[in-house]
Amino acid sequence: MINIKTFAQVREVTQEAGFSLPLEKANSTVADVKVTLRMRAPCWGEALDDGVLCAVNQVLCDDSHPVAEGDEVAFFPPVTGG
Amino acid sequence: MINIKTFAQVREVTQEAGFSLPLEKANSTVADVKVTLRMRAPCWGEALDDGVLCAVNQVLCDDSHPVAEGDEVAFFPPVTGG
Amino acid sequence: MGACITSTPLTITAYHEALQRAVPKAGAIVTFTGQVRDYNQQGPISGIHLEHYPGMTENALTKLVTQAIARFSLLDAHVVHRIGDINNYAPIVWVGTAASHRKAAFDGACYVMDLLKQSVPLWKKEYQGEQGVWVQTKASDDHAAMAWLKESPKGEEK
Amino acid sequence: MGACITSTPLTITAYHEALQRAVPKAGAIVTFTGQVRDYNQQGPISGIHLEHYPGMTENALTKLVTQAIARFSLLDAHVVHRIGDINNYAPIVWVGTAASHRKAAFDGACYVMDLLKQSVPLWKKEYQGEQGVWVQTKASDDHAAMAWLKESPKGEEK
Repeated sequence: MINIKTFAQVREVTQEAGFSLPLEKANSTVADVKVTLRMRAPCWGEALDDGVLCAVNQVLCDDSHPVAEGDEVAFFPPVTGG
Repeated sequence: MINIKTFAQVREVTQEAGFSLPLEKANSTVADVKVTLRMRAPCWGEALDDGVLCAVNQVLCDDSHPVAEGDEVAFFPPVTGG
Repeated sequence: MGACITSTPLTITAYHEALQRAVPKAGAIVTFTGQVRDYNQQGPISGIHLEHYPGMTENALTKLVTQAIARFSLLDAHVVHRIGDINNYAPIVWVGTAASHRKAAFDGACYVMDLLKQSVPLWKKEYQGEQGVWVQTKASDDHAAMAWLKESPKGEEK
Repeated sequence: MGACITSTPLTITAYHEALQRAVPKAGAIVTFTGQVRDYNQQGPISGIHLEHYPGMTENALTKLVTQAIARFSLLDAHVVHRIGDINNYAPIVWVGTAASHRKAAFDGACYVMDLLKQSVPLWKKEYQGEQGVWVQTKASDDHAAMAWLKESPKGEEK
């Protein structure tokens, strides 16, 4: 299992702030997790549109980044703090 | 009469912080005042060496600036505050 | 060095004094306080809400301050960021830098604020009455700016 | 707007709070505090003495702050400069700027400090024990920097 987290618009669009997700195969990547999430519900397709960022274990990652059992995988829009 | 003021090194070299000086002629300039001061004592020659600044009535001036009866004429080194 | 997130009002004076106590021999101290403005490009607003990513936000702020200290040879640097509901005119963020000379202190504080705006996981919603609207940014700009966050916070600093 | 000379210790916190009270709606507040370092290029020092030109110093500071406000569209700017004998590590100068956005507040504070160092009639003597030595500057640089002071403080601002 991996831990999915969402923030800001991604959280509001999916209405899921955090949940566990089984890893479907060995050597998964962020791209694979996105495929799984898009199939979860139509709102996930909207939420994962261009511009959404991903952090694996709180480090910002590209789609090619590996995702392993127990990882925290977060999706959120570009930041607007300060 | 005009009022001469000195600050920092100029004050220490001349040992004169402030005094009145008669204006020797009409249409005097800062340069004329300097000539008078250089004749006042040898230390004034040293004090008015290159780099000394002059303010007439608290506004920084060149040697060509006019000096009139009652003016405050100050001589001081480049500033080093802050 | 300090980086901290709080949901309670910022106590600017206390932060300033703490920085001064931490590095009493500093020649230059610069502080920045960012406060909620009562307007945006669409008109007046009535306050904001700031969401953060617990853990990652603190890590990003810590990394940012550590990098600023190394890059500008600062004697010290602190950052405190408020989250949650924040009223107009209230402080949102405070940055303090200490250095031997003023240019480093100014540059360090500017750097922290520039990168913070672009790369710390905080999201701002602006309220007009009950209606909250997420502040948007250009994803393209932001992707580039966030690149530095891709280095592990525990990894080697460049 | 405020520009002030004092021979007593600076009260940084009070100045900061006064600026905030003066412009509570500012989006950005930047402060700079300059403190006496315990060394110069020749070695350790034991304190400084700052001489000023009563009247002209206040006028120059006022003009500087007024120019900074106009140039960077600041909401407000304050400067306080200490004179007389000052111990190592004590604050010498405090500058505070308030603006709608952070760049103006930072730029305004930098500008005030840059010009202050070059163009306000203050002279610093550094002490090594009983021995006081005037700080020197290159006259050529300084003449150029002081040029702006040649405009009358009561004249038109450019």
